[in-house]
Amino acid sequence: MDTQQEPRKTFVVPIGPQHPALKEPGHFEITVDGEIVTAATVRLGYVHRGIEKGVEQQNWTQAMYMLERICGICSHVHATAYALGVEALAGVQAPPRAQAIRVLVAELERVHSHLLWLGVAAHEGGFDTLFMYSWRDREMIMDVLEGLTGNRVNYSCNVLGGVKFDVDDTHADAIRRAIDFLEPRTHHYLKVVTTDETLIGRTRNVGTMTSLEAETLGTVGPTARASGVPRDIRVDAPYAAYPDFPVKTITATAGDLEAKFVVRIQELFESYRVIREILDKLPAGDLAVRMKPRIPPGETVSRVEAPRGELFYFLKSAGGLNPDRVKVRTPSLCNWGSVLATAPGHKLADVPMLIAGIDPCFSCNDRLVTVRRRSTAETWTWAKLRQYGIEYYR
Amino acid sequence: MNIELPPLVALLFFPGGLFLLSAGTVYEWADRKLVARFQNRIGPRWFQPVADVVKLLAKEEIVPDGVNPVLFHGLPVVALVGTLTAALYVPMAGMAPSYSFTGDLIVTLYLLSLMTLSMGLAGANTLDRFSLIGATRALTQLFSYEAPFLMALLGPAIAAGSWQISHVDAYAQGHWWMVLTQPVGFLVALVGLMGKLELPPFDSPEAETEIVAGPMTEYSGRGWALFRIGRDVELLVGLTLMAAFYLGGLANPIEFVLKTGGLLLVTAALQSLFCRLRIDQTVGMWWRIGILLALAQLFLLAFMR
Amino acid sequence: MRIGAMLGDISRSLFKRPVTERYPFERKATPERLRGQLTFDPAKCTGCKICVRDCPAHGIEIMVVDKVAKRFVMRFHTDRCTYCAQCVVSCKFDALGMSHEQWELAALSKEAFFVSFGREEDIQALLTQVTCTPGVAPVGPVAPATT
Amino acid sequence: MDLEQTVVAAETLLKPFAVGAPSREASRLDVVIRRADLPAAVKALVDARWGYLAAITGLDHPWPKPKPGAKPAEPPAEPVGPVEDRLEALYQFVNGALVATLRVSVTYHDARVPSICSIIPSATLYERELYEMFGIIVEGTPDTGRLLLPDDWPDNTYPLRKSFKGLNSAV
Repeated sequence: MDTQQEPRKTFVVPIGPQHPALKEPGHFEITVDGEIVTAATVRLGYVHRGIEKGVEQQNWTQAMYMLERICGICSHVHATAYALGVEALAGVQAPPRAQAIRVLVAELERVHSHLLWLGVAAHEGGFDTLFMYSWRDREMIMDVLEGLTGNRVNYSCNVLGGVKFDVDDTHADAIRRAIDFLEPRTHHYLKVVTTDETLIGRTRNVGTMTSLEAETLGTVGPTARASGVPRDIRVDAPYAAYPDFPVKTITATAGDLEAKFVVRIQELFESYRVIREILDKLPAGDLAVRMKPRIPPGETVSRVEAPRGELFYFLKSAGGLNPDRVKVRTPSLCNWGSVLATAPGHKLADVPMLIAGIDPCFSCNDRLVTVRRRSTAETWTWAKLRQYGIEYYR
Repeated sequence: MNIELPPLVALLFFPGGLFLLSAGTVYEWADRKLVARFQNRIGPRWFQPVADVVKLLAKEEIVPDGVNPVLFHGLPVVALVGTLTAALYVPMAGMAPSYSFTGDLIVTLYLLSLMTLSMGLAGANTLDRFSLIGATRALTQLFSYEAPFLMALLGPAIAAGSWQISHVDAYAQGHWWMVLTQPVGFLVALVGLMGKLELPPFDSPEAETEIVAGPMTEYSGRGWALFRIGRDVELLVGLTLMAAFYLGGLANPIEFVLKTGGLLLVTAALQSLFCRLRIDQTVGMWWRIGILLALAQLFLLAFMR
Repeated sequence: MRIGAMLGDISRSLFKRPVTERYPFERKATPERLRGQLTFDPAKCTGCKICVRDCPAHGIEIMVVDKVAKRFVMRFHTDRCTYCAQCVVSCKFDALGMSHEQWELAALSKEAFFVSFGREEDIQALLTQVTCTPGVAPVGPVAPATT
Repeated sequence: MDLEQTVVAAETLLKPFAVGAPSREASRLDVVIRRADLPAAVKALVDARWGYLAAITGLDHPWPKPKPGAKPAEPPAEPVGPVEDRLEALYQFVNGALVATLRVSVTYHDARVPSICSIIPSATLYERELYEMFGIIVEGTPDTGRLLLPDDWPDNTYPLRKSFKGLNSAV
């Protein structure tokens, strides 16, 4: 209606903070001309919880659990990045078995995260059947992780200096069974996303990013790799047990949404291979070394490859019981630029898929200070709330 | 089968009013259940659609600012009345239509379009951006599938030599199933029906991941409930029409249940097989493929006669 | 390029049992390592309070009834706990554990989230002590909070 | 390119701007630079296609509380290097296994750094975060709207500074 009266006025479609396309709150303003997107902006911070400030008030052990809760999907990589950083500051090395178990859980987590993404991306395109099937199969990994670690999401597998639990034969068998089931399924999904006519209609040549663009926009992880930029911390700067269990970088050249599907699904095969290799060649030894509660002063950078890309931790210790500064730069933050840059020119219908294409994690972006406003902090009783409703509509 | 019913009974109970509403919800449940089973889920229990409607009817209806209240309240009623009226001219439940006259096929098709038209207007009536985009898409889609759908249904009518639904039904009962003699028309009509009902993959007018609920975004409570029932009844009427024309007519209730059920199974499978089409893809598909197929079929029939 | 690449999946599913779990009508067996309700063995506790220090959620309190006789009561806040099991790892005396049987911890009232562990008489002792001291929160479900 | 070559490449590129000798750890290279040199140093890295900007980290080095009885020390005049009573911005570039950090120090009363968005457009998100959390004004960044903090967040309140102890006390 606005457009009829004032044809020059822009028509902005707000996506978020609450929107069915977003499983977490974020806010996009998509300016459209009919169905064509002409501009896009982003506003973050709706799930800002003050974690970076919060950990400054926690001791080194407690901080790890707070950081683990930055993200519900890639929780383990956060704890691993932090634990590796703190161990580097303290000059301690976790035993090889612990490092292998960290990598094992990280790869299982990558499998669960990529299958989750496959479902979400399919759902954004309105392909609910693929969504249901990939999530059904993802349940296998969730069960395995639950049996192995005790929790389905925040595994809390790390302690400072090692890991909490061992992988014994029953767990190894359970993991192998799950992988054996998932491998043919993954081949099937790869076939679906590369052959299904309707899905290809929504993904091929959509959101294409050349490798030069991907490099200048500073993208990381599968988003960069789909454009042929081989950025993978597991290969570039192997950490934990990755020097012993090397992975191959998967890249594609097309740079469109289909390439992102293909890269992520092919990474699953690489993960399956690494998981099997670790189970076969798990080094013997202790699970953890003891750490002192005080960490010597210093600064360190800890980088880990999360399912979404490079996770960057900067840790600073002042020699006390608490961290002095923890800076977390999550992969999603790097990749936003690519969505905003590629969206103009596409149809509005493509936008949810473009957003989903980078596998965004809003909670990861948003960290930092609880807002307590005394004036509004008031508990309403049910009766009062009801009365308010009656008054309001009178 | 042919039973004479007093007009009031026909209107309020069978095959009108009460029967349509309850049968419509049953068909909605069957559709949801089948899609769920195709996706390896359990799906809703049998009373879920009824429970949804009851809940919606009991809810407060919020009238947003900036709408024309008469249109806002009136359009759901128009949509529902349109579909309910359409049901009177089709062989509902295998019975002869309650009312029948020459050319009632055209009237029925227009009454069925009233639903989409009301939804488009309802969306355009609000100031909501999602509704506006949804309304544009709904009407765009209406103009694209309507012509091929109409032509596809004309095929059996031409074969029967009558534009009266009861005559076509009677002709279909006495001849080969027209799904075999006119397979192209059947395909176009089936896909057209899915487009009419905005079922996946033609659900871009209400694509939830882009525009929330499309034209229905601002509706809550009664209005939304009426639109939902209207859509259920439209599903029922559409399936009945398809079964009567293409699946050898509807002679009795058992045939009705089996044939419409079979059609529902096919539409449910099609719903779960595809990725949602963008509106430009939908329109492109209809004008490039759908209408050509329907036209070819029509010309072939005209020559054969 | 083909249309309907998932036809095989959906036609097989029609004749298969749905995978949806019918919780709460059917419960799957929980894995042994599942982290549920915290358990406490008062006989092993030495009152070092390392668990309290390391708990990221401030979910544990250790109350000393009698330090010499090693009588301790642990108060556990089910709602604050993040189920990370750091306390179990931190405890050098195996006094803490996590149950894999008690995991359905949702409740309709806050009182249920406040559990005291320890010898019966110690909890009672703490109770009488607490009721004598105004302004101190009472102890768990044995004495529901009044606020 | 192996690690040593990367280090040498980075050192050569950053040499003209470095204040003092760069400090080196296993996979890190820290170069202290002057504020005015920042765009030039970043441009040198970008033109040579040396890695990518991984993060901009803010640091707050408050002046330590004087011991009771002792006289508070005078802060040094030249704002260079990771000294106390300073805000510091760390521009972290990553190439393979190496993290090269450009360290820029600013004082509290003159907390501003030049924007590098004309060289790396995607840096705007990091720069806005730096401003919101530490109050380091980034001169010339294209968008200064709120990115992470709520719209009703009070002005001149920077949550990651050490002096921030919660909203009620800070206002």
